[in-house]
Amino acid sequence: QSKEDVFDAYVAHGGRVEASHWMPDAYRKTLIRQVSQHAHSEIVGMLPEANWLISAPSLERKQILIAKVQDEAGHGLYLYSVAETLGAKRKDLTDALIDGRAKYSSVFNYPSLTWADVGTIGWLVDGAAILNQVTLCETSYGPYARAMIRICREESFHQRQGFEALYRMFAEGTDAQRSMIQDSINRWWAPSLMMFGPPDTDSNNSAQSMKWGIKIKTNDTLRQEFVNTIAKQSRIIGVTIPDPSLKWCPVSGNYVFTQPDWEEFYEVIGGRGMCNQDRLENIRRARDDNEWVMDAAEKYEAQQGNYAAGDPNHA
Amino acid sequence: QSKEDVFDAYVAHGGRVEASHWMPDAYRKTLIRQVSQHAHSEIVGMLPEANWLISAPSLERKQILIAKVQDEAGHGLYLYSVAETLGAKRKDLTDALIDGRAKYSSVFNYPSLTWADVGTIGWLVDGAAILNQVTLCETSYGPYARAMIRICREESFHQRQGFEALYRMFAEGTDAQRSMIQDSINRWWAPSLMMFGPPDTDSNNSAQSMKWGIKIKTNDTLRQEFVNTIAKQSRIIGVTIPDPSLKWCPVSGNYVFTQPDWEEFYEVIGGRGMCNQDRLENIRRARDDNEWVMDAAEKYEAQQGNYAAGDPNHA
Amino acid sequence: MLEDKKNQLPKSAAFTLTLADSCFIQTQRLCQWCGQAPSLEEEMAISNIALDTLSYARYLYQETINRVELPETPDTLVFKRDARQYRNFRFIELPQYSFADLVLRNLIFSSFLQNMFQRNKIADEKFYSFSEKAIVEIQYHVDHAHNWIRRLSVGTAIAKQRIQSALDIVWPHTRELSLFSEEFDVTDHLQSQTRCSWHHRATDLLREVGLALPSLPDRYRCGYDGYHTEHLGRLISETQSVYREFPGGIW
Amino acid sequence: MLEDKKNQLPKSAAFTLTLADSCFIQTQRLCQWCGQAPSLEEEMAISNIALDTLSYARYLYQETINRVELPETPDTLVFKRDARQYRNFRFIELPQYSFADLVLRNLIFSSFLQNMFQRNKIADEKFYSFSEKAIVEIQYHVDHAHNWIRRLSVGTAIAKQRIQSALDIVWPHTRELSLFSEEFDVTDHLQSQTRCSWHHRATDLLREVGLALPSLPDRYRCGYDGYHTEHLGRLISETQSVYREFPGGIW
Repeated sequence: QSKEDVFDAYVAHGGRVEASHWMPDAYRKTLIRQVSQHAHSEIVGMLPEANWLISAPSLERKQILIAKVQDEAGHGLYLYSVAETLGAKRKDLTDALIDGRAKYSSVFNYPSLTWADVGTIGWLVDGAAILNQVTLCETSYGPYARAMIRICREESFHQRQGFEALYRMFAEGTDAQRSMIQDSINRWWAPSLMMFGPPDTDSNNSAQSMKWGIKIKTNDTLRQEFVNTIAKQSRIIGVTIPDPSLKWCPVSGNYVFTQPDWEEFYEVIGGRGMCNQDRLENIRRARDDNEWVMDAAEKYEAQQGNYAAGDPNHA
Repeated sequence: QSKEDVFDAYVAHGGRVEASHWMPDAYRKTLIRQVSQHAHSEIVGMLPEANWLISAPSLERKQILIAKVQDEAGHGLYLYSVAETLGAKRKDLTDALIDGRAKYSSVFNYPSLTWADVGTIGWLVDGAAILNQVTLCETSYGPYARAMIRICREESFHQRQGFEALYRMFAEGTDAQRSMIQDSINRWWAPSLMMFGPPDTDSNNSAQSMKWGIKIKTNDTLRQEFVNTIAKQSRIIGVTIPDPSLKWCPVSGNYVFTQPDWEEFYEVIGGRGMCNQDRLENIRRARDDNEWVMDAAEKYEAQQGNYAAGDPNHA
Repeated sequence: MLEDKKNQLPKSAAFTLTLADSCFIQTQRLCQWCGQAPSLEEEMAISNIALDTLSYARYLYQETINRVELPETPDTLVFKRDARQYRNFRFIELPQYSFADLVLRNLIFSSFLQNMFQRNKIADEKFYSFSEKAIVEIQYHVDHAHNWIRRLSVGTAIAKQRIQSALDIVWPHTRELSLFSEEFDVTDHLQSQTRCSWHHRATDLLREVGLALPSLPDRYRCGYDGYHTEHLGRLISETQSVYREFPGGIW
Repeated sequence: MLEDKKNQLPKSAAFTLTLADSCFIQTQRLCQWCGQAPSLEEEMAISNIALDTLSYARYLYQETINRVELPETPDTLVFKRDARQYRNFRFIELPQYSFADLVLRNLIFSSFLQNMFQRNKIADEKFYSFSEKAIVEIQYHVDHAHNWIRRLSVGTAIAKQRIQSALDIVWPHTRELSLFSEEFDVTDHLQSQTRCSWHHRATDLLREVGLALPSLPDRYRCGYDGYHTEHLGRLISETQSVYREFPGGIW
């Protein structure tokens, strides 16, 4: 019995892998890729929301939004540290992101064009993220699973806040606000469906990842759960899901729905979406403009003799 | 009879001095200082107006404002070239401005805080400038006098536009617009009075400058003309000049008015006004951010073999 | 109000509205250079171009209104529509972080616009005298861009690198211009004069000065269909701030 | 509406309104760093501080309203006043071009604010429990600024030069804080504890790390008297853009 076989059997029986354990290279690499993509998504995901921090139309909404974006920075930080337990370096991961070598959730390459988008991102985008993340609380790699538990708790909170913001505006607001919300749902529906990845028939890596317990449910399964949940919630808010074919099928117990435009998905994933350039430009600019700051911090810590390798923030 | 005496007599009899003529060093220095201050004022004076280009509330007003600011850049350019006929270098003059060694009109160290300020600057600030400049059309240095003739024509146009903008808003606009205008006049009145410089009793250099025909009327004479004109025009618009003591004196044929706070004037001239830092920071930033552009232009011209000394724009 | 989808507008009005909005947004981006240009000569050149594009915007808004016979004015189209209703090309709304951005946007937009007016001059009698004048003016904008792109690409290594980076960002967006030409059937009118099409002239220049042209995307969501970036909203809210603060104001 | 001159407000309300507006504008300036900070750790630190200053703003707006008994809410004070009616300290509204600006503004504002709350804790019963909590929180803001000023001043020559330039710009504005303390009679309450006044602590630090303190102006037009820069107008118009676009909106 090879080490690999022992490992596979351990994982198959629900065993938790820890950083100190031996693990197959492919497992490590797959995890680093998945965890860092997840971390990048948190970081890039801050940007469409940050766009509305200054003009949030009430003090309470401003507070909620600052706290939410802060949580996302926290999730990013937490997830990068999970990747670090696997031997990755945060700087390398960030460089790969900026150079366009790393991926992140396609949904953040769509722009947030109105205030309603803040609510919609909470409701639909965080809603989709949670479905995926909840399953990952059971994932085989211990540090990742524990991160997911904490992150899910906060994400659920964000989703409820998004739902509540839309509900309130739609129920008590003006016609102009209702139009703004419907327009927002129209734009974010398809990108949200795409968040679960391509149809199972086109999804690579899935089989091995599921075997390793890095992935728990298939893309299509999760997507269907999402549609079922959102279709019901949309009626509570009062908005229309922009899919004329959407209807309840009592036989399957699911909502039937139209697939999003997968060609567009591959364009966005390939770096040619509406905001890909903008997002990376933003992160590159933040890194370059502040290089002198991080440099000074590093030199200072070195002078103080308490400099550990790596990021000055860790010192 | 010394060269100086001949020169003084020539000027005293209304003779025009040209760039090729001999002139006393002090005359040359005084002129360079005055002309470059005037040029700097045009350049810095663009900034409070540029602040409203993006949010000008009608397309026509936007067009008028772009054209006005463009005229000011043109005046600056023209005046720098007058200073160049006297042997000054534009780059040195600009460096002196950025380093805080050179002066410019104190009035541009006040902020333009509302759209009404665009009208008020045209009416009061350009109005004050013209009174000074009209006399300079007769100044002894030929290139300066000729520049002034052209500049005055454009400035009068700007002043009429400012007056017309305020008049129209005040007559046909809303109460909120009228409040905005009155607030604007309240803020710009004293700074406009200061534009003519300190009271004659405190004004240095004046006697020599008048003898040389570089200066034609005294500060107080011009200021009184300004008050007389504006007091009348203010009644046409319907605004109140913020000076409770302002009243017509039939004996002197002048309006009696309160002197502005001269201590404040000296603070502003000394670099400690509300916007001094901001204005110079803006100009410094424009220079530094575009250094690579001017550098490339210069190198390109040199490679093409058609590079003359100095500014690549001249090549 | 023109708040409806572009495809509810007659095609000829959708055509002029996209050009009008693009000219207007270009004016706004150029205005942001005021007091920030590399030299006084450039201050004047940039505001010259801005005055021209503003005048085209005013003319084209009026044309749009005439074609749909709505009780609008150019001002209400600018100040009362929200960002979602603007129809400008998307690359026009992107911030101009450096002078390299400015000259490249200017190159692309001006030479494209010149072609559009050439087409209109042929296709539409009403446009004739406007187009004739504008085509001549725009040649100055194109020359200005050409001169600077040459200087920056050849002048220094750092300038070349900056203009290449700026090109990498803006060039893929030119896909929108060919889609627009197809959709509005402009290509035919220019086929006889292909060699002077904006695209040929621009690529000739860019190659000649040694810049690498990035590839174009296959699919592109168009600004003229209402797909904008987050930058447009901020620009429009600044554009309308005074207007909105004084309801019923007379300017 | 609180649109009247500050001196028509009761003194105690003018005091809280200036602090409230300053906390609010500081929040806005901090929010502009979101996605632009030097590291993820700083993203979190800056939004922490922003959340605190926002909560002080909300409390202090409510206090202002209680003191004048007007039918306002913190939201109407923020979203319905124009920039001319804001009463914040002027240095708070200046743009933060670099991280050096951020840490210096934070040093000055946080340590000053801590002193104000210390004074209030003593002088005003109603403030006691709010102040006690805020004083502890603000210590974190002050420490954050101290740590960074030390790192930047000692770390590299270029960082030292940048922080010195930033100090040259902001320091003269601290004149406003002493004028405010005099006008609102705050100095007395702190005299017994002079050594821990914000000014002493800040100057001690700045001198210790080798920065040169620029001189203060004799006269100063104060933000709390309504003298603002052109920067505030732009910030307020962005602040209010959504609110103004949807009259009668429910958020």
